[in-house]
Amino acid sequence: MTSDPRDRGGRAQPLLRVKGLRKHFVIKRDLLGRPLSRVHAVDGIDFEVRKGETLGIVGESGCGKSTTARLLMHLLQPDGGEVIFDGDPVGTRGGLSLREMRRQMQMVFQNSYASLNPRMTIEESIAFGPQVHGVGRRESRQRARRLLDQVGLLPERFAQRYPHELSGGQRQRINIARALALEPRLLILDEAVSALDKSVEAQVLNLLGDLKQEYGLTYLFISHDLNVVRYISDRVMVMYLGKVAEVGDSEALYRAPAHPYTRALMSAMPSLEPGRRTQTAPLAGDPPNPIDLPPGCRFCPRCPLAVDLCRGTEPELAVLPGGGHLSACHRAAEVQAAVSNPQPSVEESVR
Amino acid sequence: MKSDVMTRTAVQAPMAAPAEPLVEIRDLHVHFGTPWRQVQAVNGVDLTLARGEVLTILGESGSGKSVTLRSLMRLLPERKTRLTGSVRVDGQDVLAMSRRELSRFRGRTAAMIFQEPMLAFDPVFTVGDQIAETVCRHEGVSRREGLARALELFDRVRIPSAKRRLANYPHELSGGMSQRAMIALALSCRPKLLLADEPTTALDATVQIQILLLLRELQRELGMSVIFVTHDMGVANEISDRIAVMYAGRLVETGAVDTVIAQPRHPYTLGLMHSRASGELRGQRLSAIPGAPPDMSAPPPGCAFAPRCPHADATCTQALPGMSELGDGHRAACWRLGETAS
Amino acid sequence: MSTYFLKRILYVVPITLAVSFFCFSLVHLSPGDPMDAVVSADAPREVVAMVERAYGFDRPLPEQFALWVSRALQGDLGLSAANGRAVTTEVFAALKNTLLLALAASLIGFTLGCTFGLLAGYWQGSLLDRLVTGFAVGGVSVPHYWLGMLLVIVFSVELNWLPSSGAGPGSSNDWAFEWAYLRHLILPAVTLSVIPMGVVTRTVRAMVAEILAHEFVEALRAKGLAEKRVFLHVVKNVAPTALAVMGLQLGYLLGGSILVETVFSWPGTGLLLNNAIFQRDLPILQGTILVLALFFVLLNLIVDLAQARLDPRIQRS
Amino acid sequence: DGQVLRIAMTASDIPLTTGQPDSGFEGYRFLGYTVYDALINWDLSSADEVSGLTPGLAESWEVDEEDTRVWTFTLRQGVSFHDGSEWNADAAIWNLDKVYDEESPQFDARQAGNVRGRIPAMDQYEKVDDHTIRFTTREPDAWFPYQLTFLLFSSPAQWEALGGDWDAFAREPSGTGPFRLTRLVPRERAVLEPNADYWDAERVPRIERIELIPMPESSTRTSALLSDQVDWIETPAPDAIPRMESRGMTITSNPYPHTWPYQFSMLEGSPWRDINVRKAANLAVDREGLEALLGGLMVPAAGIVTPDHPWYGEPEFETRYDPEEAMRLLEESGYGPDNPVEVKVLISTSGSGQMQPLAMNEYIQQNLAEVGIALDFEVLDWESLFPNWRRGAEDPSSRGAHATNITFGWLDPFAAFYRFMHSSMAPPNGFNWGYMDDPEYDRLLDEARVTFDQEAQDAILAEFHARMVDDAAWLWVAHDVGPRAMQPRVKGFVQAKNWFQDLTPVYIEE
Amino acid sequence: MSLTLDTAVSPMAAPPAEPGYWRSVFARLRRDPVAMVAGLILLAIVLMAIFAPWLAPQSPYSTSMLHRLQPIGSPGFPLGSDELGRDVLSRLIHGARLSLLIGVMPVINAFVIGSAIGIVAGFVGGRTNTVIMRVIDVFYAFPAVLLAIALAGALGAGLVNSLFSLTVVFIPPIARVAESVTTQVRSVDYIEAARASGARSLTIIRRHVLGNVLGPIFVYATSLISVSMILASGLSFLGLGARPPMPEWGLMLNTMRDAIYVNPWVTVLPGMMIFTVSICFNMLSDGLRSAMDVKL
Ligand SMILES: Nc1ncnc2c1ncn2[C@@H]1O[C@H](COP(=O)(O)OP(=O)(O)OP(=O)(O)O)[C@@H](O)[C@H]1O
Ligand SMILES: Nc1ncnc2c1ncn2[C@@H]1O[C@H](COP(=O)(O)OP(=O)(O)OP(=O)(O)O)[C@@H](O)[C@H]1O
Ligand SMILES: [Mg+2]
Ligand SMILES: [Mg+2]
Repeated sequence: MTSDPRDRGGRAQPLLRVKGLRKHFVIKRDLLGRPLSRVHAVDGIDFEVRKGETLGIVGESGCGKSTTARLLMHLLQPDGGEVIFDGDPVGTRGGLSLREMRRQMQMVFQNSYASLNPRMTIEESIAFGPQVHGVGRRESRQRARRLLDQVGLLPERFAQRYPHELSGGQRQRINIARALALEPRLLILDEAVSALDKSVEAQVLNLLGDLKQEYGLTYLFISHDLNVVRYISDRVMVMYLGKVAEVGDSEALYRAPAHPYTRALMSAMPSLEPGRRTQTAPLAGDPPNPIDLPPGCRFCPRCPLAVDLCRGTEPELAVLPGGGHLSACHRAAEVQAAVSNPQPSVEESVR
Repeated sequence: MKSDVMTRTAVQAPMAAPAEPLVEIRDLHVHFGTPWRQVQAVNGVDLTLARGEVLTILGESGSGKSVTLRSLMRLLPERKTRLTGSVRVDGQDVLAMSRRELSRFRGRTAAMIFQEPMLAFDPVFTVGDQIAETVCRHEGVSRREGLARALELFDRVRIPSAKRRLANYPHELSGGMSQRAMIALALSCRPKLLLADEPTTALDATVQIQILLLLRELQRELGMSVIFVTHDMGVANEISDRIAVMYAGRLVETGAVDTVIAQPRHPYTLGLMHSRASGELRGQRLSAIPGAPPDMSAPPPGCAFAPRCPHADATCTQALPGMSELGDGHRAACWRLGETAS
Repeated sequence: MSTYFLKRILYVVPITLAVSFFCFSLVHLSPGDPMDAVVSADAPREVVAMVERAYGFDRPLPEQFALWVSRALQGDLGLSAANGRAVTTEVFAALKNTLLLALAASLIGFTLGCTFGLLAGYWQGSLLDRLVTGFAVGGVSVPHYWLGMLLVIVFSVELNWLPSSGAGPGSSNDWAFEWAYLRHLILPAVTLSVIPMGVVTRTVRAMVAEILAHEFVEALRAKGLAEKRVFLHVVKNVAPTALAVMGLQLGYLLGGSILVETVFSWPGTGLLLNNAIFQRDLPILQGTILVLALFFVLLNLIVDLAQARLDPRIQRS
Repeated sequence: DGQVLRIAMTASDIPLTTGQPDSGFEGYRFLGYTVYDALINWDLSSADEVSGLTPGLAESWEVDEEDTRVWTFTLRQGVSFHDGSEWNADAAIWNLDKVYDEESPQFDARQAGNVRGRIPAMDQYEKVDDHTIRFTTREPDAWFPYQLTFLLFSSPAQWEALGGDWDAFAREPSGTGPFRLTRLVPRERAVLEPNADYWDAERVPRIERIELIPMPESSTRTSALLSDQVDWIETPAPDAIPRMESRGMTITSNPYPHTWPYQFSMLEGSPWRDINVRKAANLAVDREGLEALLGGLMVPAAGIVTPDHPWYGEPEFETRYDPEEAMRLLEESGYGPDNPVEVKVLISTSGSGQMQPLAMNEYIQQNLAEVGIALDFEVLDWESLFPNWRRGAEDPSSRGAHATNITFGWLDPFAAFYRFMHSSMAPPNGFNWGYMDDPEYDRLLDEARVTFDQEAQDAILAEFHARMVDDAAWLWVAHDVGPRAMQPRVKGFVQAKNWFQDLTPVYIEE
Repeated sequence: MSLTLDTAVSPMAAPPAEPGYWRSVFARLRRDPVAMVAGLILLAIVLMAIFAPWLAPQSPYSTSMLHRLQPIGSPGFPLGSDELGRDVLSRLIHGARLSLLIGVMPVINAFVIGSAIGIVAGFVGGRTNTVIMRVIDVFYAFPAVLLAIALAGALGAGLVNSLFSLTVVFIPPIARVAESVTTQVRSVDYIEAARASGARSLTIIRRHVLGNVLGPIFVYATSLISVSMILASGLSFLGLGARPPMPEWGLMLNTMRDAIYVNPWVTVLPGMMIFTVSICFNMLSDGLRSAMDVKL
């Protein structure tokens, strides 16, 4: 792995730093067009992505994962907050221009089909980005073919095909190739493997691993599959209702979750051990709507450990002792301690 | 918990092997003819299901799981579907049923839960009405009684403030809630067989587990047989007694859930087990199954998995392997079973 | 009442204003002198000037507009240039007849259209479907004024069964549901019904086909419902859209009957408009278009509200 | 009810019913002279003789010999309006105020607009006593009586009773005519019933009811007649006449004061300035052939008026079909096969009273081409052609045409000759479209206008007309015959040689 | 990076390469017999219009008073003659030019203008969209026929006015469809992906939006041609479009109305032509729609 000439602050400087990022969608207006209710899709989140790492983001549906990704790409205009890319603020005067930022940060979408223009050949789709940034036609096509090769598709056979002529796994490779065509440093993968079959998912995960090594990429990996996130990520961030619930080193976080929500999420994974079955559900009810948020901790209505403090005061994301592990829970320590014991919710099967 | 007796029946069912299985599928073939192409979705499936047993059909997308399931109720579009073989449920020949018999059978003997509960409800009727209507249909009761039953069922599937929810339209329910309602609907006439087509795939992890637990509990209570379709091994492990693995329209391996998960024998099942990403494998390459499943409009002549199989040889690409008994009801269809024994 | 309803109703206000403005300016787009209609071309100039004063055509345009709008608000749309009668009376007398014709045509068109559409959609791909589809395409493709002529040739000229013009033996003021009057209504109504028949058939058929492809239909069958009951579900799903289409069609019939009314001399707004155009009777032209457009706006409103009522998804979300 | 006569008019609406009808002469025909009377009426009783004037609401009139601008009219006594009020000089003056006095409460711009243009001579009017009124004209004008036929009298009492509202009056009008209007549905129907107390007992209607229905489309009228929705239609489509006849319908026709000509431009550069060309054109048209083409529904024209008319005179030039003579005349003027006369004519596609303009013009085009006159048509719509009439040949809207083809009706010398032929009538004053300027014409017309003796006046007009025909002043083509078609059971109708017709003798035979 | 085993592609995985999208649509269209027949008839009529002077046995203007109103099958007048003795066959053939022109042109104009408006509104979204679409809504307050007649009536008779009126009539519906299709396409991931690659709006519209949006708008527009044909001829029928003596089907229908009692079946012919063209356009449009609708 060579060191990237675009690297500015060295390894110590996070590649991406997000501060107080916020997006509220107005979903209902009154007769005069004033907002009546809003979805607090992303409600002030802070995190950073270090150079060369893979940061996993997990959370239930609607917790704001995709919104976060789209805000980072500036596909949505944030309502507040700062995005700093390798030391440069993005989109502000004197900072990194959107265009330049987009060269360095790219995204792969969940729906492999919808994210390819059905009227463009694979080659054209991949070459489009470089062309936009001024690379000549011929050269961008060559680059496209090289990338096709790199994602494991024979250029001769695939370059001239249309998206509908490919399988889901193949299309997702094309999407990855397209994202790589601009030689980004950070790749956001928004549920990039969720729609794939397990057997194909493994192929793509391997590919991602290879590419990361080859190009020294940094990944922001969004998924709701805890197993996959655990497999691929160095660090994991758990989101709940537009907020960060917990961030930490992947292993540490899985071993000793410090937020009751993370814990619940983990015990909700179906057991894969033969003969062991989950006996009680860790959480009741559906994930709530991020529209009318309760005061205090937004998890407390579903939280088994909630106390009055939780209902009254919203917990801050705080570093836990030991460093590197942050949790937004008043009772983080207790939670961590509780998990050290064997999981109570899984028991020997009756069989 | 209703009674221990029920629980025990369910648990003992697969071993006791009563005289007649509830479901018996023999050599089922399903072909679709569209103007553009011919799809051979299911190619000779044999399957038995004992009363009170929970079977999971596991397989990749397009392997024919849903089609097999729908064949059990003859729900496939009549005009373009060719169904051959035999399907017997509760002693009745499903493929030979008249329209009348079929509609008595559906919903009463066998009921179904769908993957996208939101889409499986008629958007312009309240959920209560849709349940009541089924009860009315099969039990000839009035709408009032039907609604009363619906209320009972809503309580049973633990929908909070059930009475109010009955008057809701489907789009007003959340994903988990509507799947519960769907289950209530399926159970409304106490079916003997419950068919569930990936009922939890669209749901969040925390909700999925609730639904799985609910299904498990209800199955035990009512002593139903369940056929459950999924591609998630974990879900299969949570719910089923037995697993049947499907690949390209055929069953490739079946057996008790523990056996298949612990000692899979078919190379495809093996591949699936080993390609799963998990924390332990962090930093290592996954041993993924190469390639993609075959195109069902032109399936290969021999073993459909041969092109992706690390053990495949000439035989595999030429002839179709039959099911071999591996003991204890564990069976697999492969020429090279010798190589896959651990 | 939900905000949706309120919003939808309030939205009518700006539309109405815009429509009136359009109507007024439309008329002043037109070349030629509104006076042409009032005095004959051989009239001496002092007579022209005298009549011009009497009609107010001599005032500046903005003043005319202000006057027109303020009077229109009081239900006074001015006087016909051709015959000096109040435009409002003229238009509403004609509107009554047009409504009668449009309703009769809708009755025929919608009944057939819904029946055909439901049958064809339900048995998609069958022979019946192909027949009905062909018929419906014919319905939307036929120049109805020509069809009217054709019907006149067959039923009036050749067979002499039905009258070819007019509203009935007395006048439309005496209109009654008696054979003597109904006879006059048959040909124009049938002619006019062909288009809504075609449109409704096609829409309903497409809707039914679409609904049938929904998963919930499979779910209904999986519940063991009788086909009759499944059909009922389909109908209820189709209803909101079908209703909207029919409402719009009724509006189109009201505004679009001019050709048919001309062919059959049916004393409705179409004929009124046609005469107004050729006599360059601008006040009538203005008034008729305004009233028809406002009627259409109102109809749209009713349709939208009804649709919202019928479709729980609109109203409650 | 058998005695109902349903008439399909060509108007698109019921003509104004307040007294001074619109919709041209058809308006006067059906809602003028039926419900109302003028001081002087048309005598419509004969089918053979040219219709003349007859006393109406005035018993007699005379012109002051000293000052020929002053006319004294003695009003008929014992006449009452339909509402029972009395006809007298006050009523007459009230009606004159209605159209001439913009300050009077009963002034009605619409009626004024319809009638004032028709009485150009009128200057002042006054009541002499209860049964006498006096008019003063602007200039001496012997044709004043003709003009007064257009001034109809409505009931002041009825207007008062209806709150002084002409709209209300239109729905319940009251005149002195042989019919009373009993029902009006605008645009659809007007119902007339007999006025049993009509002052002229001979003209008390025989029919019980007349329903007037506007039907502007000729095919609609035809089918309405054939399907027995109406008993009588005005101007049936000529092509459909055989079909009607085969179904037993009665077709009536009679030439009437209506002429279908080419009116020539006499401006510099117009070939028509050459009398040989004018004569050649008149000799080239095969009028009999045209008559056949129109199914007999025209009579050949040899001048503005028909040869049986007292104003026809004795021209030397015979307007006949003689292509050889035409060619000879043209040759004389230096034209020939290689050098045809090229003229441009304004024609319309249709229009009130225009008969079948396209067919007829094309026929004429062929005829004239045969002798060496090449016609080029400028086809306008009626709405453009008609206003052009008053603008004249010089106006840009004439597009440099050398002739215009507008038919017209004539009832009096002013309408027949003066407005076209007198040099003072050049645009924009009158309809001398082609700027005809012949001192002799002017002299004769001026003289006729002040000759108050009818026979002497007719003689001058005859001289004028003969001179004009000798001059081949225009291209005379046809006179219309005003075809009407009716059910065989309609009896008693006498089609006068006039625009107006008397409906009183008509009845239905059961 | 080397190709590892797991990324190798099974030979079966990819279907054989197919030609471009439009070619595949056309291929499907060709397999639709109804649409093909309709297309062929239209082609024939278009050719007839183009080669009218060579095909027509007589001049459409030459009148012959001796041969007025001949019935169908008369010698020299295979389809009869009209009230001025003009050959109806020749007029029908020549009429195809004008009738097709006034029927198709407004839709083409409206397609260009309406698509531009709709695509801009849809792509830009927000307030611009609201303003544009509200203005369009005003036009929606008029039934199409009424709007066409009102405009043509107010402007006065004539071809240009009728073309203009119909164009105005068809712009709002096309703009609406364009707007809704664009709005849909705009939120599809591949547009987001294009934006994410830093492309400017114009580039995105040109490379990504147009190709995906014009197809549906085009299909919609073809379905309007049939309406336009009927309306345009209807205006002529009312006397608001083509002027005599032009050969135009609607106008012929009008002028021959008087002959309905003489030879009814000749008067029916021009309407037959309008009907044929209109129904063919409809069927072609239906065929095109289903050919494009097939899930890829
Ligand atoms: N354009 C939008 N307008 C209104 N609400 C939106 C919009 N986009 C997203 N939302 C809402 O914002 C919340 C967060 O959405 P987001 O897509 O980020 O969730 P997610 O975590 O990606 O969920 P999933 O797992 O379902 O993809 C959701 O409640 C969603 O309904
Ligand atoms: N109605 C149908 N018409 C034509 N082909 C069909 C139809 N239904 C299913 N198929 C085809 O049959 C094959 C098997 O489909 P099936 O739905 O059983 O797959 P599955 O295993 O349920 O997949 P998934 O996990 O994606 O639901 C697929 O190739 C599918 O395209
Ligand atoms: Mg998401
Ligand atoms: Mg499936």
